[in-house]
Amino acid sequence: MASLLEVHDLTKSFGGFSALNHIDLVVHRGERLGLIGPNGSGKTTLINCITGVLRPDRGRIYFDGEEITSLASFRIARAGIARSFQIPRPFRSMTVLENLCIPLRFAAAVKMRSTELEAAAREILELIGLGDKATASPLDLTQIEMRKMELSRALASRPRLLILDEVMAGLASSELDEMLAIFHILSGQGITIIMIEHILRAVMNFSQRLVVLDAGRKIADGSPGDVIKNPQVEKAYLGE
Amino acid sequence: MKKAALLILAVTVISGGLLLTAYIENQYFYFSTYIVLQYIILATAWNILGGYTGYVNFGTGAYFGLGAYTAGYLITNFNLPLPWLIVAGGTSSAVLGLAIGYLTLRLKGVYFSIATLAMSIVIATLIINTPALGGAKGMYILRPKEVSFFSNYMELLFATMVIIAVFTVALAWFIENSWFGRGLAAIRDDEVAAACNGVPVLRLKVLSATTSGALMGIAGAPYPYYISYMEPLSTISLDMAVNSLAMPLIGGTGSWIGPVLGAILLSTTQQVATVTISSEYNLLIVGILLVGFVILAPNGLVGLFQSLLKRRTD
Amino acid sequence: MLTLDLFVNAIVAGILLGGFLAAVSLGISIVFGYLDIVNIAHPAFVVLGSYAVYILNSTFGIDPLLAGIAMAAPFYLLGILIYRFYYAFFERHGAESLRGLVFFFGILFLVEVGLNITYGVDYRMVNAFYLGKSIEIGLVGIPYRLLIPFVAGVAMIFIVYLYLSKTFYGMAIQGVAQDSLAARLMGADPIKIKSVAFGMGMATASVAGALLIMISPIEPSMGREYIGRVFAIAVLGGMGSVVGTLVAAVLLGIAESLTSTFYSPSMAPAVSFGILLLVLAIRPSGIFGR
Amino acid sequence: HAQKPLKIGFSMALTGPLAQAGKGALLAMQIWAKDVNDGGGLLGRPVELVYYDDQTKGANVPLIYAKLLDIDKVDFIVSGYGTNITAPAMPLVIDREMVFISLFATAVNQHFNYPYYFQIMPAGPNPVVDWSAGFFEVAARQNPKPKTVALLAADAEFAQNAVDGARENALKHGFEIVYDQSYQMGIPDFTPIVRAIKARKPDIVYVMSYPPGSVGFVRAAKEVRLEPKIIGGSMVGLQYTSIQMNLGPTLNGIFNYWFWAPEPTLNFPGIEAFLKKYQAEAPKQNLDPLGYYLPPFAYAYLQVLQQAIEATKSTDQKTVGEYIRQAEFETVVGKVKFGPNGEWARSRMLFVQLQGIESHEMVEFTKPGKMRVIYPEKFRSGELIYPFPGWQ
Amino acid sequence: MGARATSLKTLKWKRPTLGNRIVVENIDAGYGAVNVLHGVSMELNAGETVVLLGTNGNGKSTLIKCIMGLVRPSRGRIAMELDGETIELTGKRLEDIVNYGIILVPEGRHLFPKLTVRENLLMGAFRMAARPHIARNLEFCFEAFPRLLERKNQPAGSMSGGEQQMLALARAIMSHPRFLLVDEPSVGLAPILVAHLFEKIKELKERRDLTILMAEQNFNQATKIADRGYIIVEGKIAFAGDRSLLREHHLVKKYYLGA
Ligand SMILES: Nc1ncnc2c1ncn2[C@@H]1O[C@H](COP(=O)(O)OP(=O)(O)OP(=O)(O)O)[C@@H](O)[C@H]1O
Ligand SMILES: Nc1ncnc2c1ncn2[C@@H]1O[C@H](COP(=O)(O)OP(=O)(O)OP(=O)(O)O)[C@@H](O)[C@H]1O
Ligand SMILES: [Mg+2]
Ligand SMILES: [Mg+2]
Repeated sequence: MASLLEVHDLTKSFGGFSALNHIDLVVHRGERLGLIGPNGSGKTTLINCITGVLRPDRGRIYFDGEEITSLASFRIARAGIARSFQIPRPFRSMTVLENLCIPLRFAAAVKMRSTELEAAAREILELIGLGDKATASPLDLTQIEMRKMELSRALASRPRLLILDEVMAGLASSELDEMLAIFHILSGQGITIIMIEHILRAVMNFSQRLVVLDAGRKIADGSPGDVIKNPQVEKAYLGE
Repeated sequence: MKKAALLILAVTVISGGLLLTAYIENQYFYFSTYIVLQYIILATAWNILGGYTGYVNFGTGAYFGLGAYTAGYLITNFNLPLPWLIVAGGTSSAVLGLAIGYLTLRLKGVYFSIATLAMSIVIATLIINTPALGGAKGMYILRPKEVSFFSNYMELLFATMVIIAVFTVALAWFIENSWFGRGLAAIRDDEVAAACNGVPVLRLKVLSATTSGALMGIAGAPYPYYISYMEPLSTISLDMAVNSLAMPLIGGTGSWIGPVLGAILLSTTQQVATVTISSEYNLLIVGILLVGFVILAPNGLVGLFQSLLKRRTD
Repeated sequence: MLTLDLFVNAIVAGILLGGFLAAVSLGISIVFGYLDIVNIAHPAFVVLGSYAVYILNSTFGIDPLLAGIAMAAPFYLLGILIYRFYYAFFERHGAESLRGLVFFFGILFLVEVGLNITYGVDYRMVNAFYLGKSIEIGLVGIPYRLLIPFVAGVAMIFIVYLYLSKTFYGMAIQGVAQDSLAARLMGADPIKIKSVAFGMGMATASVAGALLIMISPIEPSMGREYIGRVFAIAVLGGMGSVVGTLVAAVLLGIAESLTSTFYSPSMAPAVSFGILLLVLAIRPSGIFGR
Repeated sequence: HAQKPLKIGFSMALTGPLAQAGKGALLAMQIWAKDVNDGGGLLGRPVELVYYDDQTKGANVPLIYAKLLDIDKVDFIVSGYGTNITAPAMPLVIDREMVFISLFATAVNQHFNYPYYFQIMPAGPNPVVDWSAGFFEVAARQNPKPKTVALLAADAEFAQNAVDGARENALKHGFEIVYDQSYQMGIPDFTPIVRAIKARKPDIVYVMSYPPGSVGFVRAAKEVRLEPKIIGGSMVGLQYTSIQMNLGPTLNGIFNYWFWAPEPTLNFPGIEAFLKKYQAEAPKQNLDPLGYYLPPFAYAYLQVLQQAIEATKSTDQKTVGEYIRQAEFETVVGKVKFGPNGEWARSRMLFVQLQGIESHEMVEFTKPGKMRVIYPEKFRSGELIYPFPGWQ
Repeated sequence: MGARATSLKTLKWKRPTLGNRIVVENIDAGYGAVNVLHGVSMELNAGETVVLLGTNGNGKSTLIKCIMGLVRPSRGRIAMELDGETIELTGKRLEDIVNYGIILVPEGRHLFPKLTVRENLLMGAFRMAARPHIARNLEFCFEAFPRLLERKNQPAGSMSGGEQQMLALARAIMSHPRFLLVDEPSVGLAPILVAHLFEKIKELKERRDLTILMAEQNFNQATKIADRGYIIVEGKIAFAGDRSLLREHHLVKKYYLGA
């Protein structure tokens, strides 16, 4: 498998506190990668660095062979990396549907008429199960619906690499299964997915490989079965 | 369809404006509409950055003043014709818009607003200390004696302002209905999310700031001929900054028509008050008007009309 | 002409002026910094305070500073009234704070017109036995006209700082605009809290008004001269930091004083607002901004 | 039967920064109108003043005059107060060939060269230079002769013009300029500036400032003990009663330009009667209670118009304009004759030294002997106390 | 830490409870024209822990918001019995309800983003009744979530998602609740913390005779401490019963224990 995303020696600190410590990470083309770690271990920070929201202190990031370190976020998005926000960041003045049109037009850069664009957006909403909220304002969504909108919006940029930051938080077990099925379909379409999630069942079901962060360091990287038995991971993440 | 209707509207306004100059002799008409048109341009220009992009600019006076002073300088030193003044005034303010765009667009919210305020004070101070621009003593601008096509120079200025205003409003309409405008709306709502969804945030912001600045400079370019005597403190005034912000807010920031309505309403009232009430009560009226409108039409006049229409159809 | 004597005096004058400017800006710091209410009329209220002080001083001969402090109570109530009005017509409908700006600009006009109609546009000044005198400490001469505003300004900031950081109500004032639902979840009534904060901001206007009229003559529209400055100071200090406000005001005071003494007084505003731009370019959220 | 009124139109600063002066001027003009109408009107027609508040904003001026001329159809126009307000009216005035008498605009006609422009402030044919000529002439006469001058001017139109003239006059009399700076309007404190001036040890301090600045400067100068041989110049505001009452004895020794004072040498015909009417009304409107500064001139510039209309028995602009160009007028501010550029043919700037002020009471300033005219010789009513005795 | 924990445990700060409870009777509620809850009744008795179950969008949060006065029911009533006295909650303002000691940890956290962690916690003790207990509650919070102590001077807005969730809960504890309403306490928390969290809630409850209502999707963890539960389906109570019955219910099996 060829690598799609490579992260070398990524380091980031806030004031005196170091949130990421020399992280190396490779994500292969078409892979389903689970990224876990205790709260505050730096998962979201890592994603922020990859997507250009934060500027890393040191280290390099390559996507599809090209260096993207510190590139403007919109270029990274256009290159094919989409992410959801753990704490949702909707465009508040737009409807849910219009929220999706932005990445369709700007990141996926599809040349379509607005009607076609809207149809494409609607299709994504139906897939995620937000179809009936298409014309609602994001302000009227529940937290969970908001996360689903985040997911839909990420999908709308037609990414090659999709990074999901806890989009399933708060779902009941049956809903998890529906969601996971969708991710498997996406993965089947060739989209590489990094999933950050604290719901172990979902992560185990989904991931081909598991990477664990703790206190800004990578402490494990391997097959889910192995990683989960790793005593360090058990101590830092699983408890029990 | 709608596009065609608007195009016809624009052409009608322009040709109507030109026709008027053949019939109306009364100079008061031209002087007072000049100011209204000037505010239509300024309010619309402000709204491109302030309304569409969400960056509240307190520096209207500086952009306007820079355009006016550029024109004034070119008139007194090179006696350039009006179209060139407009190009030059627009360009210099566009450059200022660009510079401020880069410098301050990393500033958010109030920090941006105050930076623009600071900028306009710095620019006023620099003009005060520049003898070539007349400094604090001011600058006299004599109108050309001869005008072709029009019977009076003021008519020419009026016609020019009609054309600029229509152009400005058309540009605002275009921005609003294009992907540029939608990108700006995304930026206004959430910059980080916009960037992560592929919106070239910095580029659009700078473009928006530049466009807005250029239009304000263009509005300022004919001003030296209107006023004949310019001095920095009254040319770069806070009044202008607040007016150009109050007008879109009163009219409605969401669409191109809002600033136009707000500008017409507010500047007409101010002028009518000037020649009718003409005392302290003048300010009282303007004060009450400002307070009253933001209270009565919380979503601007456009919002008010919309909700009235809705009520009727319901 | 750089002499030690001039230099030291310029610094001292700058610091003194800074204390006064901080007092004038304090209300903005509270109301704009914490409540996100763009009270552009604050300087006009400061002038209103000056008039109140002027009346008390010229009719009863009350010391201007005492008059300013005495008027703080009615100003506090006036503040509460204005906030309630603002709340009823703006905040309640979730209107953006920008619309409030237009509202307060209207209020600014109304205050000016009110003063104009009642007192005319003549310049007003106050008398007190200490005005016009100064103390000499070595090289430094300190006029009481500046010293008293400085001391009063700093004291006022210190009190407000203590209140904001050490009391629950103060903390609630700091938090309420960030998430008013959050405040309610703590059992704090946002309207009440904002009323108190707005009232406080207004009360500082009365004291600042006393300081203003001690320093220079006033007329109804004089507040406009201060709009740019006070917002610049509040922002330079970092929104919602009263200590920052003092530091920023002193910084600008010193910058203007040094420019006036050693370069050109005419460039003083360009220098101080240039500093503001520079600081913002380096620290986009001001000196003490969070 | 009643004649059609003769309308005189103008804009006036009734709000904004110059409103205090503007309102005083308006009152004087209304007194003039009443006087004229009580005397049977002009050419048998009652006069009517048509005016609008320009809010001290030049941008309002063109449209106000357009309204006056095209809608109100006034017979004559005069200017509002100051350069900023006068200049923007000029294109229209010239276009319509109107007679235009202006109230305290500085050197406007230098740019327009319009034959029917006249200006009532007695600055003289070369206003910029003539304004301060007297001050420096007096200074040069003193013994021991002062050697150095400090110039400080506000960053605004009038002061900047004045400082150009002051510079020229200072050099003409052989003074050395050791300090020459401007300050921006609205600064709250002058101590750093005053200290910088003091450090240059000038013999003369010549200040061109507006009212708040004048007060700020005087207070700071007193606190810092800036005590040169001559201090004063062109401080606007020291002539205002409210400021005089506040500063009181602090004013003693200041040598400043003046327009009118209750000195015996300035007892022009009609001035006393005018001031009486003015002072009866002023307190009701919160105006300057004494009104020595601008109001007599606002009365006088209409007197000029009145006398020209009466003499020519005409309302034709050209006829009236030509008459004003050559005639001499007897007004409450003395004899007025205009030169070719519409300014006074000869400067009559007064320089007075404030002397013997003992209290903060208003009566103090109504008595002769407190504002001694030192210059010009023709109106002299006292001697310069030299050097400046120091602050009290 | 261990030593301190035990010393704390001996130090109970209970207050007398005379059958304090909250009763919801037959309410309808919704947003605008959309009705979300249809004739919902439930009760919350002193000292018990009740869990609300149901999949996304069925009205759990809406029910909690109704109790807090954030959503006004269009029908039915909500009342609280406090020390033998009945207090109508319907129509009361949120602030007043909070002052009765009913404290909510809302979905979406609603922290003060620019205040520090410490300041957020202190704000929790804004209501008068909580002030005397600040020191003890603060100690409990820092002991339960040491991360908060580590970061006590960090602005809340820059904390990680999970850390913010801890803070939201801790802040509610600072309010010294009688009734604690928590909307999805475990959202965004790592497994190690989820277990820890429920332990802490349990501990708090035991020490303080706290009454707890929570909406929670982590069925296994929630039922470790819950005494009873309701299942809400499409705005109606589909089932109410105690822990053991809940486990057996077919809806639970379908939603939570499937596969
Ligand atoms: N702007 C900031 N300033 C200071 N500290 C920060 C900032 N942003 C993040 N941190 C800290 O960095 C650490 C890593 O945060 P991050 O959001 O990456 O965690 P995470 O692994 O995503 O956790 P969670 O699972 O809770 O979402 C946290 O301890 C957080 O408090
Ligand atoms: N502010 C609102 N305006 C309009 N509709 C709303 C609003 N809040 C919630 N809803 C709708 O009400 C319904 C019930 O929402 P509620 O938040 O009570 O569900 P929930 O059971 O808590 O689900 P979740 O598991 O998503 O938290 C949903 O369909 C939601 O879309
Ligand atoms: Mg995270
Ligand atoms: Mg919910």
